[in-house]
Amino acid sequence: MQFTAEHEELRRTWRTIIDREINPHVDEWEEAGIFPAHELFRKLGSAGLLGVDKPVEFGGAGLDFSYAMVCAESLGHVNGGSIPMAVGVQISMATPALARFGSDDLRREFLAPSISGEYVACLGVSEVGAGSDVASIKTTARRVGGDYIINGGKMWTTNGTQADWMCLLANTGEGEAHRNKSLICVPMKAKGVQVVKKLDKLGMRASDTAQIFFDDVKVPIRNLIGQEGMGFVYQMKQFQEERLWAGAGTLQGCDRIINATIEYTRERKVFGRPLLDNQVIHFRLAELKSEVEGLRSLVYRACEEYLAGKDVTMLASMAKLKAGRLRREVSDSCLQYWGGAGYLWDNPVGRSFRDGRLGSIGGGADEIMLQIIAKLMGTLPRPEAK
Amino acid sequence: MQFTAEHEELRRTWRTIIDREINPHVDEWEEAGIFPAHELFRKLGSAGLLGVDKPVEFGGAGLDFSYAMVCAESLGHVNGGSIPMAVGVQISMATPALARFGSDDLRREFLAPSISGEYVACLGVSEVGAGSDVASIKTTARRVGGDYIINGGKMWTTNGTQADWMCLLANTGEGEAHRNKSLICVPMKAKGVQVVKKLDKLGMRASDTAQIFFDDVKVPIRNLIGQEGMGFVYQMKQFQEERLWAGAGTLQGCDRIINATIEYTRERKVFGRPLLDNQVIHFRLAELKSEVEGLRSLVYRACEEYLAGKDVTMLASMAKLKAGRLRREVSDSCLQYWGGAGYLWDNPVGRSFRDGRLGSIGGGADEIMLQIIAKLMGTLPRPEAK
Amino acid sequence: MEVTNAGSAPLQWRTARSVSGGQPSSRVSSRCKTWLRWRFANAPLEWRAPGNDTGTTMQFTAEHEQIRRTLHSIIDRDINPHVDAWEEAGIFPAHDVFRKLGEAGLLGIHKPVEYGGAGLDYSYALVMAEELGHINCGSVPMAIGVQTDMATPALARFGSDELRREFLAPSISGEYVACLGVSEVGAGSDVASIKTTARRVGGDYVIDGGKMWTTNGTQADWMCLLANTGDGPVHRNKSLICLPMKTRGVQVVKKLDKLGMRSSDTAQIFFDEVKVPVRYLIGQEGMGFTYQMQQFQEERLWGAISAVVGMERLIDQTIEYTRNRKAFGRPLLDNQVIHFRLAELRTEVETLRSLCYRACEEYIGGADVTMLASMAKLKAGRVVRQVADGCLQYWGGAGYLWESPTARAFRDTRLASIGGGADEVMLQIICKHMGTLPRLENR
Amino acid sequence: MEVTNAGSAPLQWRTARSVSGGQPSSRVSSRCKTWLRWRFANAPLEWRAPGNDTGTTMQFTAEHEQIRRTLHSIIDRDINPHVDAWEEAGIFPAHDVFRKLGEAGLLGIHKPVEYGGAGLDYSYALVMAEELGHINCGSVPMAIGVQTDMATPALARFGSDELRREFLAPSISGEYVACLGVSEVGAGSDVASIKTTARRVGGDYVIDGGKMWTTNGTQADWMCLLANTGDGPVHRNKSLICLPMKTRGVQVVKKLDKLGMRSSDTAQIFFDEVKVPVRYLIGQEGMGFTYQMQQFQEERLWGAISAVVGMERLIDQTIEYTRNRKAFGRPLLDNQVIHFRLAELRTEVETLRSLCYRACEEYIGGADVTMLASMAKLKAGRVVRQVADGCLQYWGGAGYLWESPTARAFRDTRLASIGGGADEVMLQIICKHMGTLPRLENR
Repeated sequence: MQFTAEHEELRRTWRTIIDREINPHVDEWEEAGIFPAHELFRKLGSAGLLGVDKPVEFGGAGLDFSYAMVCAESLGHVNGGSIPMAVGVQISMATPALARFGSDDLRREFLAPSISGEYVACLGVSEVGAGSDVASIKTTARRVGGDYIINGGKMWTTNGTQADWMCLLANTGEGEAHRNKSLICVPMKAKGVQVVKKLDKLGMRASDTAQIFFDDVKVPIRNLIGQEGMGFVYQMKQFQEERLWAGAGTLQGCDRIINATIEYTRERKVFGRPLLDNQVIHFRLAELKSEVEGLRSLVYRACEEYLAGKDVTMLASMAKLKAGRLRREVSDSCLQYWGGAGYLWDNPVGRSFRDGRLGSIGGGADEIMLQIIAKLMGTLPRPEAK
Repeated sequence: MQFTAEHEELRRTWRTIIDREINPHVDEWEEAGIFPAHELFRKLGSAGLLGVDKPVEFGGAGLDFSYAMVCAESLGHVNGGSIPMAVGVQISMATPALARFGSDDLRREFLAPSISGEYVACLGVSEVGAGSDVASIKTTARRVGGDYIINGGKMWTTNGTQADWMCLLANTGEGEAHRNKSLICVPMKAKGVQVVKKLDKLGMRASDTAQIFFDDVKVPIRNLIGQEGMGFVYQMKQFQEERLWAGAGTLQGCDRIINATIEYTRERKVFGRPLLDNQVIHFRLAELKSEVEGLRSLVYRACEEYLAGKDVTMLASMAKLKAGRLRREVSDSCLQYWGGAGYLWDNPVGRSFRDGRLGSIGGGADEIMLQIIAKLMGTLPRPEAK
Repeated sequence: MEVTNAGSAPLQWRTARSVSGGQPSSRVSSRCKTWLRWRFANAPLEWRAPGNDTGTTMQFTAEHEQIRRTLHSIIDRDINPHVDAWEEAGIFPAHDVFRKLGEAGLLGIHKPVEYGGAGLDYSYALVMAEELGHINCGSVPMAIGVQTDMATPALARFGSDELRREFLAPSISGEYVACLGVSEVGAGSDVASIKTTARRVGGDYVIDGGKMWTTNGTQADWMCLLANTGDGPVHRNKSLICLPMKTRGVQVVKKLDKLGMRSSDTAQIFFDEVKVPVRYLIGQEGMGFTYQMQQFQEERLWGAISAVVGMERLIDQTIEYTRNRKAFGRPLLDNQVIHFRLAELRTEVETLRSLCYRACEEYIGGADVTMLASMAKLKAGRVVRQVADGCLQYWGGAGYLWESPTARAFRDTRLASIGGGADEVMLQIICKHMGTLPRLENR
Repeated sequence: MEVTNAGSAPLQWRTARSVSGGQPSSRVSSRCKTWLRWRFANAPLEWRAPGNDTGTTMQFTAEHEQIRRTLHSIIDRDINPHVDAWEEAGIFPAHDVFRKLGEAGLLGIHKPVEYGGAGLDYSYALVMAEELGHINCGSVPMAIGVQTDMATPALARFGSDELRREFLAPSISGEYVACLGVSEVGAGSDVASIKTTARRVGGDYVIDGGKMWTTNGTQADWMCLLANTGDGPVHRNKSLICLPMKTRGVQVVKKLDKLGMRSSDTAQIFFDEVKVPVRYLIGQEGMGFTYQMQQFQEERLWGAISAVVGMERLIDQTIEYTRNRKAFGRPLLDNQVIHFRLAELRTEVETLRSLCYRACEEYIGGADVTMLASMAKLKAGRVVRQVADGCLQYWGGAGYLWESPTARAFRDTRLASIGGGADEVMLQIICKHMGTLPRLENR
């Protein structure tokens, strides 16, 4: 991975905007259980940060995915996981399929304002009975005249109470589970869309996560992204970027926690000397840092291969798996050395402990990643390999 | 676990005999790939050490199982895993079923000389195609007149090249796999018994492990232990003691390795101070010692409940599982602190590393223990639960 | 001993069991039995004499079972239905709850009979601690533990009769809530370095300084305070003092907002020329550090055993959840990685339980169990985190919801490796006992 | 930078890729290409110009592939068929094997062209190290690694022309076997504390002392020796010297009997008034420690990358074994704990590989990669043990047999966390770079 001056510029821009517009407010947003997505996204949009890898025609910068990855990495500087996750949904989870396969009309209507920050996007894949098992979703979109009539519901929807539109995955046919789904842009103000509740979560407390119901929601057929029946395939591709994002998004957060812990334990004296001088502490931090650099190398390598046009499903899944595991290990280990202070509610490491726990669950649990890797290694038994 | 003066006496006796008759010879036995089982067992027999929990009528001491457990624990003082394993086969693996269910005649013929040390016993359960999956063994013993005619073969037989008799598990009928097996005392000199080869193993190098074939081997029907068709059930009970033995047998070996490592790292100076003064080293050793004491408590508790007449399959399986895992962890971690010296062939920690690796494989691999525990927790899926 | 002589040893052993074994370990004095009968008179009676004991220790008697049952019924009726509300409120009504426990005789199980206790041995206290795991959170058990095993053991053991009547008896009856004042802002694990002082002025101690991380701190009636009463070496200049929290100059500055243990009030407290009479001193002046170290021994054992049942329940709940939850067309539980992992976790839990039982036996037998208790505390801290984290994983998003039992366990258990002496402090103690701590650190 | 200005930044970025990317990283000079063509003339030609490079680094070229193929064919023909016999014998014929590798140009990949090397960049050496994992044991790759990346880098970089002609050229051609003399009985990880001395007497160095753990020690023609040539501070009083092993006074005392790496001869060596001419000094006197530290950088990277392919192969063999092996009526591999565990291990292997590639890129780019190389070495030591231990488990008894690949891997890989700087030394280096090592230790 050879980073250019432009990559560095992008990092600096993120850092400045995070220091000025995000970090000073995170505590209050955490307290409120939500953050002002429109207000913040508009600022990010003006700074050109929401469309670095999106087509120039719709307000993006038209750069390659390595720049999106730098965005993910840079967001680790935010003191908490909620905002990076919300931004990640906007940049690399709800919009890649639209950007790649959507019609110009559709992209003008939904993509352009999502890049400018006027619109907040959310992703509608998970359901109550179908979290990791995407193929088994139950929401349907039937064609009636020029419309889709949507019924069902979505669960675990990040940005769900504030979003202007959803990139919805729904069954548009009866066929085989991998060929009967489509991605559809659904305006969240459409009649019949009910945001039932904001979920109260262990962590990611500044992020609004919603359960949503669809009751005969009508959207025009032109809101279909790409081809009907291709939704599962598009979503799998979209997941590839989501996973790389998850891998990259973990790096700087881990660095931040490790560095904060070094700083804290250097100041903190116990038995008359800095805590950090305990060999178990500085060795353990060295071990964790080594793991972070390992993950960073894996993410960079996957990104390079992705840019070179290769299918990186395996490397991306490995990065996601390792990222989930590592974030937990880093948070848990570092918290230990803060003692009681780490256990206080607003402590950054304590927050990382709560927020980071989602890493092994959201966006495909560790076990799903293992299943994918096993499948690509050719070791998954037939009956399980749907 | 309240140990009596008699338990302590037993420990002392073992320690004396190990220091005098075993440890001085282990290196040469390791080199030779075998140890003189008859010679050694006769010494142990004269000291009354081979039948502490066996019936008084056949030369045993008639004590309860806690004394056998003390034997297992005491054997950890031996510098290597081969001899403890060989003795364990004699005391707690090949003879418990015979002692409990065998006829008086049979016990006079095979048990009494095994207690006196005149005979060496081996256990014939594992086969080439059936290691952990005992129910699927293929060796048969057909009744022809007053004899059983035995065909098939056994694998991984400890003491196999020196044994006088084998406690053989064979299919004596066609029925359901758990009710068609019997345990039979087979004299190893019987015609048709071929000890094909001594297996060359990663560790346990002073122990002879054999592959054995049976070609129309005839033994009289009175060599049957207990009832025909009950072999699987007897063997499962015998396994219970084997597992407790494995748990107890790990304890003092781990202590020995930890203590040797403390001693070595205290003497050894690096960067001008004892290696042991490195916090990562003394903390790590403390952690390991804590795990050993945890295992010890588990073994003692299981033993108490076993003495109280309870079914301790679950606790015994847990002890075996934990013992296998822990021995590996202790050996591997301690070896690290010996540096190059630990990597030398005759180093006790290096030997523990090779020998101890068998703990998670032999006598039911870790995965089998997990399966048993899962079954007893009621969490094993039906199709797997044969 | 000669090996040749060993041959005759079996003769001795043959009768060993009949001599040494088989004796009932009748730990319950007849007076206590009467007390128990009276206390538990209204509970369903399935009474049997403890003489049925098989002689192996840690064989639980009917009295142990009685304690379990009594505690369960209080938990089911008076605690668990309210836990969610208390967690939301960030506090639980300690006086209400403790009065109920006190009436049932559960706050003084191994405290002297003279002050309302049951005078039973530690195994009964252990059973109590273990069963607290049935409470649906970590905060309430912790608060009860402070009352029974952290703030009161020294008073019960070394306090004057007068002092015990004044502070211990109402803490056993549940009228008073106690808290422990050891940790300070600059001295968490390093107890010897506390800064709070209690100077003798006439017949009073005048106390200045402050305490941190004080569980029950906003509700407590009195604190078992550790303070420097002299200038000597740090291990001999400290004393334990009973400090009524309503005394002038005691300021409860704030309730700390914590990652977990949300229904437990944890306070920071300041002392500004707080005066208490010298007779509030527990035992001898200058012995505070020593008493506290002893008191820690019970705290640690309590901390370890109190984790066990909660873990078991979480594993059971996870089994139930994953059995009902289908993914890819079959119960989640049928995934081998899940049922195997749960088997591993259960193995760790049983190992921890065994270690606690063994430490308890030895403690009752009069042994110094500092090392075993520290090991148990260390292991508990490690295992609860593994269990909470491991179980949460299999609940997926549902486990991440704020009020799910896994999320609560994940928050609450994280304290186990920090509070009451962090893992690293336990390691240091174990090293000391193993003789492996370098001189420099070995003070 | 002002946030308000940031809005215009995208304009710049839009063309970024076309400016910065897309340049072929043509690392192979034309002279080298000629050399490669000549060297590999008899290998099947699937040649293409390196200009096809996409510009992202660590994109392998046809030349890299050529090296892989050449090495594979030597391994398949001249090494693997004999490994079992060599393991049994406790030694392998280093001269025979090295001559074959030398003839194929594989012992001097990134060594100067003037002495028979190929003058390629480190990525080619990395490929070579990686592919050594195809050898069915750890000993032979280690011996080759000593020859190419441990005993010769300092000589190649700092040695005089004369010295390089005398020792480097025949080491590249495979005529000479080299060994490295750094570790001593009392100084394994603590290099600064070695005791061997080389005193100047007239035009000679007179060497006394001894070396331990010397790989290739019984067969080597010369040793790259680290010795104290002065009395100054420990980091400035050492020198590297080329020492012919046949010199009078060099005694190879014994071949060490090791847990693993059984076909590698590891020796203890003594020096008794060994005389070598002063011109055998590598570079400057007193710079030995510094040179050796640099040399260690390549050793570490070599140690890390050389572990990768062996692990991959072991995982693949385990997949094959468990696919064919049935238990409870189905392939062992179908156990979810097995295929998931293998997926975890594979993830760790890919992570390690990525870390090595990244370190290599940065090294080629001129960066100091001490920290990344130390991390890679540390991680490699950890991961190989996990992989060997994890795979062995699923082979059951068969994996425990002496000659099974898992048993050999289990024995051989255990050295990875010890040799070439133990894990703890790596941690210390990383701590130093992180600025977290306490002053006291930070020398």
